[in-house]
Amino acid sequence: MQELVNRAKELLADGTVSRVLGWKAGDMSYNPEPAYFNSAEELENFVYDGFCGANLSKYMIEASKLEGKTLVFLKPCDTYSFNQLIKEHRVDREKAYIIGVGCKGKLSVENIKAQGIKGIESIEGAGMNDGCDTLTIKTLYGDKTCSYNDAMLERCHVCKGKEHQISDEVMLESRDTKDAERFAQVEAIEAMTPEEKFAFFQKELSKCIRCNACRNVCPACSCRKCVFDSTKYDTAQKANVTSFEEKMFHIIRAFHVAGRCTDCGECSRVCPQGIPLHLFNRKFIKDIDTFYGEFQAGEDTESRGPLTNFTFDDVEPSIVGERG
Amino acid sequence: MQRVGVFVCHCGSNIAATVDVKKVVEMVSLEPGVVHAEDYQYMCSEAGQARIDAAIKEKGLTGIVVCSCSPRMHEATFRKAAERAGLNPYMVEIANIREHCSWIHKDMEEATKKAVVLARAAIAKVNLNAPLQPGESLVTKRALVIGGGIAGIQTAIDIADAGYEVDIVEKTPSIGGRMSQLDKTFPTLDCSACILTPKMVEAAAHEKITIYTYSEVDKVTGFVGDFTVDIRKKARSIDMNKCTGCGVCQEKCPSKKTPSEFNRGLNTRSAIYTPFAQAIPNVPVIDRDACIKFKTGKCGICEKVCQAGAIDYEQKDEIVTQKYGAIVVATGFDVIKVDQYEEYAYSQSKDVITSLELERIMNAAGPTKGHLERLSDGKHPKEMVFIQCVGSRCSDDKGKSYCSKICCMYTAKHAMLIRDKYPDVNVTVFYIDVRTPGKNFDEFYRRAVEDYGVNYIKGQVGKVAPQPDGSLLVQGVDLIDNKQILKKADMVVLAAAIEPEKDVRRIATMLTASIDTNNFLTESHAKLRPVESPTAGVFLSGVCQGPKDIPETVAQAGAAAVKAIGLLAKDKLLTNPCTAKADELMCNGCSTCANVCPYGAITYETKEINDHGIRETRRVASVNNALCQGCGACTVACPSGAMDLQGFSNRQILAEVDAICR
Amino acid sequence: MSECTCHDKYSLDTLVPQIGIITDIRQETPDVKTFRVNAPEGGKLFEHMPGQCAMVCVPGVGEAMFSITSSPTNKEYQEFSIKKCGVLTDCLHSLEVGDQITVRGPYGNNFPVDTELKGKDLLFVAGGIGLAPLRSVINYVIDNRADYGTVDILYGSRSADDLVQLKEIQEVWCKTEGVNVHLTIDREQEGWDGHVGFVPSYLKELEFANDKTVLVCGPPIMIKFVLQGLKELGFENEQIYTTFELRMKCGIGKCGRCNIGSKYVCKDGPVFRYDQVEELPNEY
Amino acid sequence: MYKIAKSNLPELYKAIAGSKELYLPLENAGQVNFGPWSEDCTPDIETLKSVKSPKDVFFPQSENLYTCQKEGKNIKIDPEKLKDQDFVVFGMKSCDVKGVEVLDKVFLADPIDTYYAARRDHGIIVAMACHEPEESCFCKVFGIDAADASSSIADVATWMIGEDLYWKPLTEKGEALTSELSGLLSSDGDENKVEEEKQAITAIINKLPYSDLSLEGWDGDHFEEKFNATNWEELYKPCLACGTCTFVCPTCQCYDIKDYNTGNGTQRYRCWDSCMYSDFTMMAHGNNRNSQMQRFRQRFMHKLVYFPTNNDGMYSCVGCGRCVEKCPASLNIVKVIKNFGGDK
Amino acid sequence: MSIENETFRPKIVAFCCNWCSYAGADLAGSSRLVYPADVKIIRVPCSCRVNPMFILRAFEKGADGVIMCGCHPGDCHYSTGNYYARRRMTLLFSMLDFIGVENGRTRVEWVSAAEGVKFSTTMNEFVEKITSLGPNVRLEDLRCRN
Repeated sequence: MQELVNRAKELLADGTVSRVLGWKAGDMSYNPEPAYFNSAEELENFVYDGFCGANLSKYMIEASKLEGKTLVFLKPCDTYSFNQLIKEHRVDREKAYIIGVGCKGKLSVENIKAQGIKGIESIEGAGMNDGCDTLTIKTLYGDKTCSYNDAMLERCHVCKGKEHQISDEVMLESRDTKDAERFAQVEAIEAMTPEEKFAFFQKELSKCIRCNACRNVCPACSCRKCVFDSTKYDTAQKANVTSFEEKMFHIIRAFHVAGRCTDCGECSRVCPQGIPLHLFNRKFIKDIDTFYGEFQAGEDTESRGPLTNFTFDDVEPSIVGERG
Repeated sequence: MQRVGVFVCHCGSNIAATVDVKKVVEMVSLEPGVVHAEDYQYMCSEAGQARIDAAIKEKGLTGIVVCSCSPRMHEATFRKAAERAGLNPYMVEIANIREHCSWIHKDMEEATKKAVVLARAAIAKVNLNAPLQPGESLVTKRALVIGGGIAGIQTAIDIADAGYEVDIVEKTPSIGGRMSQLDKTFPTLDCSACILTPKMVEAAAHEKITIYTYSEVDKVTGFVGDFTVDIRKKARSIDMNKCTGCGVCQEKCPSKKTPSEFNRGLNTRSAIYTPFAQAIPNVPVIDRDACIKFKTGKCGICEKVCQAGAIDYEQKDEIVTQKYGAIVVATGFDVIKVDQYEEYAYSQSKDVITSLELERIMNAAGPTKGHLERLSDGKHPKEMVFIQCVGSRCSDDKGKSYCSKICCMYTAKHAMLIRDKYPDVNVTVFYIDVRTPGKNFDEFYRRAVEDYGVNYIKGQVGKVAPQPDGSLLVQGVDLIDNKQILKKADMVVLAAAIEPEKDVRRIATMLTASIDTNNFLTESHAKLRPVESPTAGVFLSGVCQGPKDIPETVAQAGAAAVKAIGLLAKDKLLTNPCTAKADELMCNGCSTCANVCPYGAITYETKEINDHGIRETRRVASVNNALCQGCGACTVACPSGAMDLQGFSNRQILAEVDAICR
Repeated sequence: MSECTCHDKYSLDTLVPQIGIITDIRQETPDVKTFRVNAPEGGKLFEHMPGQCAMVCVPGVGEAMFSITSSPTNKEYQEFSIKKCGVLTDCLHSLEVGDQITVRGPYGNNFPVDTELKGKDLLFVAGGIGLAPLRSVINYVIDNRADYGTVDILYGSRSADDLVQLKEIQEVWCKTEGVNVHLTIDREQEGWDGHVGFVPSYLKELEFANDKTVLVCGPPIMIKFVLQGLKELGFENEQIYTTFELRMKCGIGKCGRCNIGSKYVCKDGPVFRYDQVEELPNEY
Repeated sequence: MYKIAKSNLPELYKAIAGSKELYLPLENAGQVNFGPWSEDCTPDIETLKSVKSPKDVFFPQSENLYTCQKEGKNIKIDPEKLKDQDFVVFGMKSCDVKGVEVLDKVFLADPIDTYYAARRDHGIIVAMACHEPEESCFCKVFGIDAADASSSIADVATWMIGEDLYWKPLTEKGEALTSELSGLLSSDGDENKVEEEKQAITAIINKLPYSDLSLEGWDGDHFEEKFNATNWEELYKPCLACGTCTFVCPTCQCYDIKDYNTGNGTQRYRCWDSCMYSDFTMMAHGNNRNSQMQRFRQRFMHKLVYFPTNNDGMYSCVGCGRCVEKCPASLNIVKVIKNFGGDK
Repeated sequence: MSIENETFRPKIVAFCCNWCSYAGADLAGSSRLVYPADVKIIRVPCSCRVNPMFILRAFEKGADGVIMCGCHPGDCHYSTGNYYARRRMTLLFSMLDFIGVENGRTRVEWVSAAEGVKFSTTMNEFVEKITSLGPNVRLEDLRCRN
C-alpha cells in the first residue's frame, strides 16, 4: 500500500496530477471512505485494503469537471465502469491518470457480522500484504476469527477477472477470487415456479426503503435527473407506497442500465437492507448473453450496447414463454 | 389543461347504430377540461366542420377531440378545420370509435362503454397537447451524385434535364463505371460501349452537369435540402484545361508495368494513363506510385513530350466545398476476390478467370484484342467450363448470403457469344439454379441451351485441378443424374459474386445513411420507398442498394432522380413537427439516443447550461428537426427521459394509459 | 366531508384542506389571473392577516403556496393573484367560475400591521406579481387609514399590460387621501404616459424620505437593487420588510425544506425584516 | 419488577396481539426491522439494531392523508381514519425511544400533526435495554442510557438477562398493559439482577470507541463558526446524495406530500423525504440548497445546531449508530463531529 | 371487487404502431372482424416508442394484459424501430417472468396493415389467454383497485 502512496506523492509532486482520488482510512478498521487528497500530507491518511470496496469511477464524473488531472485508483472491476463512462461521455479520459490497483477480493463487514461477530474493535488481515486467508477480529466480546473468503462480497466470488481494462499503470498484485458461477443464483431463481419467484422477490423487495443508495452508487446510473425524481413525466416515486412501486423501481432501474451495467456489484454492496439487487442486473446480462451473444459492458469504450443494436434475426419476445 | 371540445360523430349509422352517441356526449362532459361536447351526423361534412369551427370560437376551445373514424381517415380533415378556426392543428386528437369500436362490437352497451373510454384517453391526451409548428428549411437547388457509372450518369442526366445543377463525383479517372468494362449486354447482345458512350458524352456536355473525376467525397455535413460537401479533387498532375488528350505522353511513358485496373490486371498500363480509349474526360492522370519522376525525381519525359504543357508535377489535392439539396448515392459494385476459393484454383492457373475478366478478353479493346485465348499460353480453348454462384448464396462466412442476380444472365450471354463466334468450343455451365425473371430473359437462356447447345449441368463443382498438360480438371456433380463428373477444360470461368464498392461504408457513415450487413445501403422502405435512404435527402441509385442488372439500374437511377427532383423542386421543406426534443437540463450527453437514431438526426453540442442556478458546460443532445422523422426510438433509449417526442410525449401516452385503465 | 369523526378530537387539522369554490376570475394581465374564493356555503374559508399564505390545490394536479392578496378587512371572500408558470398554475388558469379547488391555511406570519407598522409612514415597493402579497397590506392600511401615516406605493412591471390590479390601483388607491401611487414600466410603450424605467432607479429618482417603513416584494434581482437603492437613501435594515413566500412548502414548519439556519420560512416567516434576514446563513 | 422466561415470549406476543396491534423486531429475508406481529412472523429481539429505526411505527414511510374525489365540479374530501386503537411497540432501544421524543418536538409542536398525534396517543412503548451494545453506538454522547429506559418516555422498560426478560412498567399505560398480561408475567423479578445487568451494560458502553465524543461547540452560539467552516468542503465529497442515513435515522423527519391518481380520485399521501436528495429544496423560487455540500451541511447543522437552538438544547441525534453502519460511503455524523475536533 | 361472482372481464391495453398495426386494426374494423371490447388501442408512431415504463404503468393502473403490435421485422416505416423494440420487449418480458409475473400477460405481435384477420385473431387469443390467467394481482397498485 505504501507504494501507492509514494507513487501518488510523486505524481502530485511532478505536477502530473492535481489531486488524488482514493480511499481514506476510517475511524474503524472497516470503514474507509472515498476521498480526495490534495497534498502529500493528506496522503498520510490514504488506505487501500480489503475494505476499500467502493468503486471510484463514478466520482470521476465530478472530478472530470475539475482543473487538471485526477489520479484515480481503480480496481480491475472498477475499470469496466470507467470505460463505460467514457463510452457515454460522462468522464474525460484526459482528466484521469489511472493507476490500476490489484485486488484480492473486497470484504463486507456485514458478512462478518452475519457470523454473530459484534462489537468489532479492530480487524487484522485485510491488508494487501496479508495472506488473505483469515481475518483476526478483536471485539468487545472477545477475539474472533473469520475466513477471508467468507467475509468477501458476493461479487468477488464471481469475479470477472483481475485484468484492468484501462489504466495508465498497474500496481500491486491481485488474487484470483472466483469460486462460484456468475449466473448460478439467477439460474436457481429461473428454475423456480412463478409462485416461488414471486414470493422470493416480494420478500426481498419488501425490505426496500427507497433510499436510492443502489441508484446513487451505480456508475451506470449517472443521469443528471433520474426518471424517478423527475416531476416532468409523472413517473416520480419517492416511497414504496405499494409493493408495485418497489418492483417498478427495481425493474426499470435494471432496465435502464441493461447493456450498460458492468456487474460491479456496488448496488448490492450498499443496500442497507441487504437486498440482492445484482440479481436484476445479472438476469439482464444473462439474457443478453444468451439472446444476443456475449457482451461485457465496459470491456471497451467504443462498441454499441446490446440495446442500441440489433440483428435482423434476433429472437422474438415470445421466447420468454416458449422457454417454459 | 386545455378547454376541450368533444365532437362525437354518428357516421350515419356506422357509429350510431352500435354506440349510444348521446351517452358518450353525456359521459365525456364530466371529464376534466371538457367544456363542450356534442354529437352530429357526419362530423367530417362541411356542416360538421362548421360546428367545430363555431364551438372553437364561441367557447374558446383550445383542444379538440373528435370521436369518429380512424385518424388515418380524417385526422388531416379535422386538423385543417381546427386551423381554419384559428387553432393550432396539432391540438386535435381523434378517438377511433368506428374501426376500433362500433364496427367490431355488437353489444350497444359494451360498445358505448368502450367508446367512452377511447374518448377519455383522447381527452387525457389532448389536455397535454401543445401547439406544434412545422419547421421550415430552405432547399439548395443542386444535387450531388456520388459515383459516375451508368446509375450515376443516368440520375445526373435526368436531374439536369429537369433544370437543376448536378455534380458527379467519380473516384476513378473517368466516368463510365463497370458498364464500360462490359463487352456486350444481355439479353439484346448490343455492344455495351455503343450504348454507354453516348450517355457519357451527354453527361459531360450537359451544361447543368459538372463532373469531378479522380475525386472523392471527403466530408458531408448538414441535412436534407442543405448538405455541405467537401469534394477532394485528387492531384491529377495534369492541367485539365491544357491537355488535348493527344495520348503522346502515354505512348512515351517508360513506366509501363502497372496492372491495368480497367482490364482487371490482365495487362499493364503506363504510369500516365487514361483508363480506356473513350474515357471522359479524355485527360490522363499520373499514377504517382508508378511514375519514375515521382519515385526517383528523374525522368520527366511526359512533360517534355507534352506540347500543350499540361503536365504539372506540383499539383496538389484540391478541396471543393459545395452545397447540395439532395445527394444520390450510386457507388456501384465490384466482384469479390475469388482467390480465397482455393478449390477453384484461381490463383494457381491463369486460365481460371472471372466473368468480368472474360468480358475484357472478349472485348475488342481488351488485352487479347477480342480473341478468346488462354492467358497461360495464348492457345484457343476447346472446352470451357463456367461455374455459377461463386461466393453467392453462400451459407458460410466466405461468401455472400444473397444472390448476385446478374450472373445467370451474363453466363448465358458469354456461352452464347462463344458458341456463336467459336462453334468449335464446347461450353459447360455448372449451376445451382438458373434464374431468369426478366423481360426476354428466359427466352435468352433457352436460346443458349436449345439453339447454341450450351451444356448446362445442375450441380456444384468441388474442385478445379490444374493438370500437368496445362489443362484443368473440373470435378463436379450432376445432381439430376446424381453422378460424379470429371471434365477436362481449357478455361474455367467463375461467376463471382458482386459486392458493394468498398468505399460505400465510409460514404454511408458520412451521410448517416443506414447500411446492411452486406454493405448494401438500406432503402427507406423495402417496397414503398425503394430508392430513398431512411436519411432524408439521400437517394439510392443502382447496385449500391442491391444487385441489379443494367435495365433495372437505369430504371432505379431514373426513379432516384425523380425523387431528388421532387425535393429540389420545393423552395422550402416543411418538417414534421412531431419530432424528438431533448431537454437540455436533463440530458446526460451519453449518445445513447444518437446510437439508435435511424436518421442521424441527433448531434451533440457542448454548451453552457444554467440548471436552476448551477452553471456548467455540458454535452447535450440536439435534434435536427429537418431530419427527425418522429419514430421515438431515442425517447426509449434515453434513460433519464430527457428525450421526448412531441405529439406523442411520455406524459401524453401515460395519460392515455391511465385513462384506459381506470 | 366524510362521516368519520376521528379528526374532530384534534383541534387543528393542518394537513386536511377545505373546499373552496371559485366565485370570480379576473384576467389581470396576459398571464396573471385573480381568483376569488369562497367557502361552498358562502363566506370566507378562514380569517387571515396580511402577508399570510395559503396552500391552493387542484386535486390530482398539485398544490402550491400563494399569498392571499385580499385584505383581511374584506369580509366576504379571499383572493389569490396567480401567475401562469407551471403545471398547477396552468391548470388553475383553465378553471372557470363555479369550479372547486382545495385550500388549506392560513400559514406563516404576517406583516406587523397591528404593531410595528402602526403609525408609520409606509413605502411599498413591488415588481410584477410581487404586488400580490403587498396588496393585502395596502388594502388593510387603506381600510384602517387612520392608523398609519402617509402611504407611498412604487409599483413597476415589464409593460403596462403586466401591471396587476390596475383597476383597483386607479380607482381606489390613487383616490385615497394620503396615498401616493408611483407606477413605472420597464420600456417605452404606446399609450403609456407614465414613468418609464426600472423600479430601483425610479426609487432613487423619487428620493423618498428615509424615515419610512418599507415593504418590498418582487423578483430577486429587483429586490437586490431596491435594497441597494434604499441603503443609498439612508434606510436601515430594520425599516425594511420582505416576504419569502416562494420558499414555503408544507406551511407548518415540519417538512424540512424551508429552513434557513434555525428559522423556518413557513413558520417564522414568510415575512422577515431585513435585519433578521442578514442574520440568516447565506442559503436563500 | 416482573419477568417472563424468554421461551415464553411467543405467548406474550400472542397475548398482546390478542387485543392490540403489536409491532416488534422481525426477521425478514435476513434483515431485522420492526413490523406488525402475525402468526407466521419471525420475531428477533437478539439483534441489537433493526435496520430502520422503529420511527415508522409513529411516522410511517408513507401514509395516506386523505382521498379526494371529483363529482362533476364538486370535490369530496375523505380524510384518512386516524389511529384509534391502542398498539404496542415492543423492544425499542433507548436511543429509538429518545428518537420519538425528538419527533414529538416536531410533530406535536403547534400546529399539531394529527396523524402523528393520534399514533402517539395510542402507542405503548415497551423499551428494551441494550444487552450487548456495539462499536457503532454512541448514545452516551447524547446522555441516553442504553442500560435503562426508565427515565425516558417509554411505558415499560425491559431487560434481557440470561433466559429471562425483566419487565418494569413505567407509566399508567405501561401499568395497564402489565396488568393485562399479568397471567404471563411473574412479579418476582429480581431487581438486583437488573442492576447487575445495567452495570454490565454501562461498563461496555464506557468502553465503546465513540463514547468519548465531545459535542462542545455544537450549539447556537457557534452557529456562524460551524456554518462557515471550511471542513464541510472536504467532508461532503464522498457523499452519494442517497437517503440511506435519513431513512434509517430515528430522528430524521423530513417528508414530502404528494398526490397519487388512482383512476377514481386522488390519494394525498405523505412520505419520507431526504434532505440529502438533490432536489429536496426545489421549490417555487428555485433550489436554495443547490450543492451537495450545502445539503450535507444542512443535515448535520440541523441535527447538531438548529434543532438544539429551537428545542432547548435537545440534539436531533440519538447516537444509534445506524448511519455509521449503513452509509454506502462510510460517512456519518461521528466523522463530522470528529472532523470538527470532537475526538480530542 | 368480487371476481368470483361476476364473469371476469380483463382490461387490455394494446400499443399499435401507426403505420402497420394500427392500420391492421382499422382493417379488422372495416372487415367487421369481431374481437372483445376489452382491448383498447393506443396509437404510437412506432413500436420503438413503447417504453417499458408504459407497460408497467398499464399494469399499475389495473390492466390485466398488455400487447404491443408493430410492423413485421424488416418492414418498419422507420426501417429499424421494431428491431429495437423487439430487444427491449424480449428483455422486459424475461424480467417480468423472472420476478414471477405470469407468462402470457404480455405479448408482442407483428401485424401488417394488410393483416386485419391476424389482428383480430391475435386479440381474440390474447383476451382468452388473459381471461384464463385471471386478474393481474402481481403487478397492480392496490390503490388503483376499484
